Amino acid sequence: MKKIECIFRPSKLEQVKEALSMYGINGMTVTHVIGCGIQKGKTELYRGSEYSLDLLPKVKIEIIIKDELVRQVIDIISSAAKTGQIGDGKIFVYDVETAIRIRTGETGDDAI
Amino acid sequence: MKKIECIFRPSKLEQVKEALSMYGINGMTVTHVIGCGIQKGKTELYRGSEYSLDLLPKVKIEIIIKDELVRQVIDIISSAAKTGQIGDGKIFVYDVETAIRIRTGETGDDAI
Amino acid sequence: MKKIECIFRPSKLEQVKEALSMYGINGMTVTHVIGCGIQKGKTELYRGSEYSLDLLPKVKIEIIIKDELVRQVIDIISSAAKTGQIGDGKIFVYDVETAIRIRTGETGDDAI
Amino acid sequence: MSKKWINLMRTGLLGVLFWVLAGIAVADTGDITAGEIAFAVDTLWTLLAGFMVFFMHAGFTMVETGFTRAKNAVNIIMKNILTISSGVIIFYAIGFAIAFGPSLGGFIGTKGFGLIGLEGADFGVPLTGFWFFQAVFAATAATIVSGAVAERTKFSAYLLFTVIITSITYPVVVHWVWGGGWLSELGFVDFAGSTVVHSVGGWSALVGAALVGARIGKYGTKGEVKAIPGHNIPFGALGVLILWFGWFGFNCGSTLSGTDEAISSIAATTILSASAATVSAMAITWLRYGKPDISLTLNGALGGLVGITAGAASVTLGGSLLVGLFSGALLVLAVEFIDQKLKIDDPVGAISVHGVCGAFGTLAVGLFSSEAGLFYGGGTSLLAIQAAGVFAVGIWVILISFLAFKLIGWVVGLRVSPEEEIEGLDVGEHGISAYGNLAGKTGHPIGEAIVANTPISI
Amino acid sequence: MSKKWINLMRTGLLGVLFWVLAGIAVADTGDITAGEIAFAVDTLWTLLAGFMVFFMHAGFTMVETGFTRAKNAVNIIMKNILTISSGVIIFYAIGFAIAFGPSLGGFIGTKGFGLIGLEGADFGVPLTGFWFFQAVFAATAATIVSGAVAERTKFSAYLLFTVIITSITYPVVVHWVWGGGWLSELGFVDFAGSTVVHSVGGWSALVGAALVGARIGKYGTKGEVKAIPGHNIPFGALGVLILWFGWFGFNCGSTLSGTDEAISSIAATTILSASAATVSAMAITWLRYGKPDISLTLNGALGGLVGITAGAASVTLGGSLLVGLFSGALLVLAVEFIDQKLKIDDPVGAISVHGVCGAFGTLAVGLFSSEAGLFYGGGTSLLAIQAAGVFAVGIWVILISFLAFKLIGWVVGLRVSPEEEIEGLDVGEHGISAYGNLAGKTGHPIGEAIVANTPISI
Amino acid sequence: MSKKWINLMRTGLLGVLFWVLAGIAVADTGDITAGEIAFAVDTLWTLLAGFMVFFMHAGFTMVETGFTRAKNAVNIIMKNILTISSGVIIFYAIGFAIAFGPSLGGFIGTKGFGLIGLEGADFGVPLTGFWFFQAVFAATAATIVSGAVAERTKFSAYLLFTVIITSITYPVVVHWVWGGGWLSELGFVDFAGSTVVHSVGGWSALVGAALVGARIGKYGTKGEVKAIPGHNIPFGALGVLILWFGWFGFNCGSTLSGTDEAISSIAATTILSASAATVSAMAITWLRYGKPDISLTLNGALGGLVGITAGAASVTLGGSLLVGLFSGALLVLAVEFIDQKLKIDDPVGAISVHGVCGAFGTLAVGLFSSEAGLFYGGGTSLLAIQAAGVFAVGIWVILISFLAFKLIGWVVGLRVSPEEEIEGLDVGEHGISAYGNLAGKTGHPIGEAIVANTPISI
Ligand SMILES: Nc1ncnc2c1ncn2[C@@H]1O[C@H](COP(=O)(O)OP(=O)(O)O)[C@@H](O)[C@H]1O
Ligand SMILES: Nc1ncnc2c1ncn2[C@@H]1O[C@H](COP(=O)(O)OP(=O)(O)O)[C@@H](O)[C@H]1O
Ligand SMILES: Nc1ncnc2c1ncn2[C@@H]1O[C@H](COP(=O)(O)OP(=O)(O)O)[C@@H](O)[C@H]1O
Repeated sequence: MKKIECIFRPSKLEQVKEALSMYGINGMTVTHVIGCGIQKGKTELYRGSEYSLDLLPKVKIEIIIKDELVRQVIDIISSAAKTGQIGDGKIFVYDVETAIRIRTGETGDDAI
Repeated sequence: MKKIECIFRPSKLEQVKEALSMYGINGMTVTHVIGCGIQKGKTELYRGSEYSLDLLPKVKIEIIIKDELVRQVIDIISSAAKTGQIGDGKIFVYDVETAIRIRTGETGDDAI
Repeated sequence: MKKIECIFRPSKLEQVKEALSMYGINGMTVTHVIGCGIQKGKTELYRGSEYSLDLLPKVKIEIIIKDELVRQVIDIISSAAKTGQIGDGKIFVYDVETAIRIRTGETGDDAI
Repeated sequence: MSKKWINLMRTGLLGVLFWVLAGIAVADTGDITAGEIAFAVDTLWTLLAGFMVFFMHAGFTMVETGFTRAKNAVNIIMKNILTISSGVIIFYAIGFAIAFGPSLGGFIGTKGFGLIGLEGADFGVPLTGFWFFQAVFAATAATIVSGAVAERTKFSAYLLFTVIITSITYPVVVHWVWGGGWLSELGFVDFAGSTVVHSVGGWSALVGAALVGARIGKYGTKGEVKAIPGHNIPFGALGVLILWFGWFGFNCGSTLSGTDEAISSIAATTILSASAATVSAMAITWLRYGKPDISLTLNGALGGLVGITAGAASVTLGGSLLVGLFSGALLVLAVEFIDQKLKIDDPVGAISVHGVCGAFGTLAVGLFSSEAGLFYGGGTSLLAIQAAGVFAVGIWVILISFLAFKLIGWVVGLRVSPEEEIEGLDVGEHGISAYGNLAGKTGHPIGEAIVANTPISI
Repeated sequence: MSKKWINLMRTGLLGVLFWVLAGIAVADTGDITAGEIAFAVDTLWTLLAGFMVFFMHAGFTMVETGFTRAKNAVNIIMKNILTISSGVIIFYAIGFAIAFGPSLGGFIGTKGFGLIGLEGADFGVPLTGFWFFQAVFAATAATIVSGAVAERTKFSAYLLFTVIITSITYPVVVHWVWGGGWLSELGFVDFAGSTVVHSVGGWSALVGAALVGARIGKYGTKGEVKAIPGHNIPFGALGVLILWFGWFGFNCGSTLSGTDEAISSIAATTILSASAATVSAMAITWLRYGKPDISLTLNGALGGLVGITAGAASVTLGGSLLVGLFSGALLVLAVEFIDQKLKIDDPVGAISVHGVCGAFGTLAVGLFSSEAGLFYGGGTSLLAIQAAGVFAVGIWVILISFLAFKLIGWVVGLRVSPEEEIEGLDVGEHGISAYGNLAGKTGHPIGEAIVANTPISI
Repeated sequence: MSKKWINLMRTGLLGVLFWVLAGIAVADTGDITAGEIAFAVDTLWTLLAGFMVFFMHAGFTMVETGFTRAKNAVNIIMKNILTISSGVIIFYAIGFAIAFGPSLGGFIGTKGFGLIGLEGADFGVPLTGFWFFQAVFAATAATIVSGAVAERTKFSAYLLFTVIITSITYPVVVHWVWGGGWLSELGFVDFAGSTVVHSVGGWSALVGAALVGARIGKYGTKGEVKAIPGHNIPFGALGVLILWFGWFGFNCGSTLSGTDEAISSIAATTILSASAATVSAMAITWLRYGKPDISLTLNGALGGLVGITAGAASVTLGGSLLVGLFSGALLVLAVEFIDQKLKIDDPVGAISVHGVCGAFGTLAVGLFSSEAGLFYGGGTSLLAIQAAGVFAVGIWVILISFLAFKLIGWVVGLRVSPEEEIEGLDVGEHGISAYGNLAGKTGHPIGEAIVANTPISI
């Protein structure tokens, strides 16, 4: 089992979700985050004083899936979330040791 | 060291926290998330137009613990968070390479 | 590649960010979380009834970096986030299997 | 003011008057008599005060919204909006006749449904103006209940209760006290409605909150009392200040006459009592709980306003300070008692503010009335009458409310399902959340930076 | 009131008068005549009503803020604040002359720019007071547009449009109807402005919303209609209640005379229509959508207020209930039609509330007028005149607005860039977010517990 | 109005009058004389204006809450609520006597504590009504300070300062200018209080903000100026619109007479100045900072209101536009100067709005007064008097405030601990957060969908 963690633009969430759902993936957990990277934000003025808006809103989605689906899911998300502009975001992959479905107690691949 | 990541109903947070605390586990980090899975949300109308409420509020708690406690903690959380209805959520387990306590600089099991 | 996950006081975010940026690290993802640990919160009264404020606001930052930078980044964050009081927080390190930059499709170390 | 003018108005030529008419209008108003102007001034005063009382509904809405949870905000707003709108209609169709129609033995009015058949009556101001003022009062009594039963009561059940309180419960009490009924004959004094309006609302709220039951999670299995803080204290504070503002209309307008010399002193007693109650509630919570509690301080201001309402025209300025001090203190103790001893769950403190302070304020007239109060050498006779009135109204309201809630519970049910209560009444009853970044809403494909909810502000 | 007194006032000695003067002042006011008092009462009434109408701008601001998204809140507020401020100045410099100056053939006023040269005119109240009342009305018509074009229109483009509507579009219509122009000659009845104010705003909003185009994401590629819920329903509700409160000034004040006997009944018809419309919009959404919809119920209240505005002084109480019932129902259908059939994106429902209900209300006078309405045996002649007025005003407004928006679009552009629209106009146009915990703001090194945004409330 | 009527009222029979009394009441009012009505109208006007001024406290509360951070919202609300409540009581007990009691050498009043012993005085309206109006003014001066010292000042320290400003600082200035004191003798003109109310508040705020020191994080170690944006701009905007609305009462009511012919033009100058200042502040921030800044535009509106307050009754409409334009521009520059050059941390801009624009407005009378202003050929004599008044009041206020803050600092301390400041004063001073989903609150076991804070809105 792997965890695919993707950070991308909030405006793309709906598209990503739809693309995944068409591929049969419905389980996911979404968090609102802020981030910076190459995309640097900007400086604005409030009452004449500068402040920097350098952490920009992103969404993070986490999907735990079977190992064999990883490649495909990455591709789906990549193409759905892409605009080609700086700030599109990243996908990270982690290993998951086990999973448990609270409702049934199922574990492993059955739980997801 | 392992990280136990559990996603479950916000209404169960208090119970889970209490159950863990009775078992002596006090350290945890909590995030508000939204998620979907088998539980699909619903469609509502706003000014006569449909919209879907398909990402439902959940909480995510993250607990880093020593390897030997994993089984037990999973059981505690499972039973405290369970309602038996679809949408109860999941528990995922990951490996943690190391931990550092910022205040003291302690590392490893001492840090948690 | 490693993920460095640090949970610390919101009041230290700016300092941590600056310290990292001076070291040349700009990419990070930030989440607002609440947590408890040794620091226990307190009990307050609302309309004469007690309630406990036991989950305290923290920030979590996640940085994915090359293996060789881990030690240094941990040191930077530790010293920037430290107050010496209980509640300073933790740093956890995880292994990352791979990373993809959505905009370009680059993978691995190039993606971060 | 000549008929011609009015006709011009009516055909829409407001303020026209022009070059051709230049110089005529001033002469025009010269015809008017002092008596006609006094009548006009009384009418304007009554209406302006009525507008301010109407605005109190914005205050109630904000207080009840702010003091409850975000997941029920839409529902509480809908209840408030429907209270004022349906309440006014019902008071037009039914309530007014029962309150102010020709009396049947001093107990109930019998004519004037739809304001028809009251041509002979004289209310000092035009019938429609008098009705307007009374209608916004009626809706006030009704809306008090919504806060006490908030966060768990069915929308339909609440609407039905509004029909009953504005058509029967409240109008009957009005008839007794202000409609020439038996309590007014007795000499019962309730100048602007500590009992007539506020206690009627407060006791109905008490019955409602008791019968609907506590919110899930309010009381623990071992009887522990849990705090369920409101989600937006600034809304609550704004609501209280709006209510306080509107209360000047409520009390000062109850002269129904702009030429009444008492108006100034009514304004002064009103602000002094409210101020004293705010300070005393603040001080008492500071003493008792270690820190000054904002929600009880805000409630305290309202308690002081309710407390002075009965006696606004009959107590001295010094008396109003005392009424306020006691009201504020009483409010805090009443909230504690109802919440912790009676275990009746009243999210916004409506029972204490309107019921308890209303009863106290009515009795206080018997103590502090500068003409007949006990402390001013007037003996206990007025006090006894006041107590009788408080008691009689309490019995009536509790009885009718009990029957009403039982009946409604039987017909449509009082309470939403536990699932809906946990999820929130907003989505359950109205399909929408109060704060647009709906839980997982994905109605449209465009993302947006919800800066309002960005987690870190540093 | 003697000249001496006024001079004292002017030198700042307000309320001094003291020991030395004791006893003089009352005698002083004894000199005043009934005619002078009536004039003073008319003036006060007009001003107080004007203050309430001014306050409606707080209502518009809150409704439009609450019904749109958080990322555009600063922008919509700026638009509203600048509408009232620049609108008043322009109506002083230009608009008033065009509305109320000596008429050129019943079509346009020609004198009184900067209120100069109107010395001979008589408006029943002092010129400055009359202007004040009319100026806040003018700003009302203008501000209606901001809601319909919200969340995508450039700030500069909107400001330019405000200049046009308050200097030309609106004043000309006022001239026709209230300034002695051709429609008033015809006998067209629009008591307080269902057409003059609200339809002028509503049709301008229609043209604006159509020409600016829908918000990104409002309509899918296959024409699906997406919901974009507002971000703060309590703000919307507060705004509606403030508007309702202010509307009593709007309608009752349109007598421009405090001694007009119709005022009471205007207050009564206003509240009854609004109430009926609230109930009917609530009921219809419940029937059609399965749950009572709050945003349409709130819009319904406004629809009922707009609907009764034309006929407030000429319909009976019963008539006002019917006008309200129809307005509320019509509002819901109009919102559906404009959103789903015309696919014109109006985030707050301004076109339906002000345009459609305004036209309906104006026609309703021809039906329900107790003097000349069709249902009261008055035949169709008034109805025909009303229809003519609605039509003529509609044509004029749509024409001018079309030209104005086209011109503005050509000069500065109507719409912000798609990137800015997605990111939000607040940061793009004003460099700031409405809710201080700015996205990633790191302007200062001190952290804070943003309890407002703590994710878990349990 | 006969005595009988009033007694009926007092026994609570409001609006009863019924069938039996039918026809009597109208005849009743026929007895009244024009002089009595004028007195009643003056009284009503003063009270209504006072109600509107009271409502300004809701405006102050919302502005100060919106322009500061969420973690301090409860605290700033408590300060505002306690200012109005305790301020009114203190002005009753002490302040009024000092302001309006028989003068000791033109410097201070000496009688009338608790309003006792003023029977012989005549204020043109009833004593209680006059007091009411003055009391809400006093609280206004006091509440200005709370914004400037927000987010770091101890609740107890602030309360003590409120006692001082409403019992000494402000009443003495009132005595000088409106109480027949030496400045009024000189011919100093401050119609509604640019100096008496606003500068008194503004200079106290200056001293307070300077002595309390800047918020942690406001100025960097190298003196950099950091922005600390407010947490809820819509609250701020609503507050400004409420203040603007209330200001019509503030200025127009300062005639203390409803029959004063100047009222219309006061309303007009007030709205024009505020509008011009809004536009000019908006334009200047656009020019200087590249984008129109909302918080300074909102401050600008207030600056224009403060600026016109002194001369509302003595400048022309054109003059009021100029006063507004300058006030708005000055406001922006003053905020910059105080923040960036003086490094005095004033979160809401109170010093600039009330102190600087108040002083400017007072001087502007010397320039723009249509009777004696420099620009109207009146020479410099009035201007010199105005300058003297501004100066004298400034010295007095700064002196007393300095002593007061020093004393309070010594007794209870001015500032909360740095830890509490970082965590927020809400939890520290009041044990509760403004937004109910408290940080980690786990007071009850039931979860809820905090849709208000759901992170993704898409
Ligand atoms: N090293 C990193 N660790 C964690 N998150 C990162 C890292 N680099 C970037 N991110 C996240 O990805 C987002 C987009 O990255 P950025 O470098 O700005 O653009 P791009 O992905 O197009 O190169 C950032 O806002 C941040 O949330
Ligand atoms: N594959 C997954 N990856 C990550 N999170 C998931 C996954 N599946 C479910 N979740 C999370 O668990 C929650 C509950 O899952 P769901 O399938 O609806 O019910 P159940 O756990 O009872 O089967 C979801 O809302 C989501 O947050
Ligand atoms: N075992 C744990 N797992 C996950 N998060 C933890 C754990 N222990 C502590 N934390 C996080 O670190 C924060 C600070 O920890 P705490 O024990 O209170 O202080 P300190 O780090 O100074 O020892 C907590 O609020 C929580 O968010």
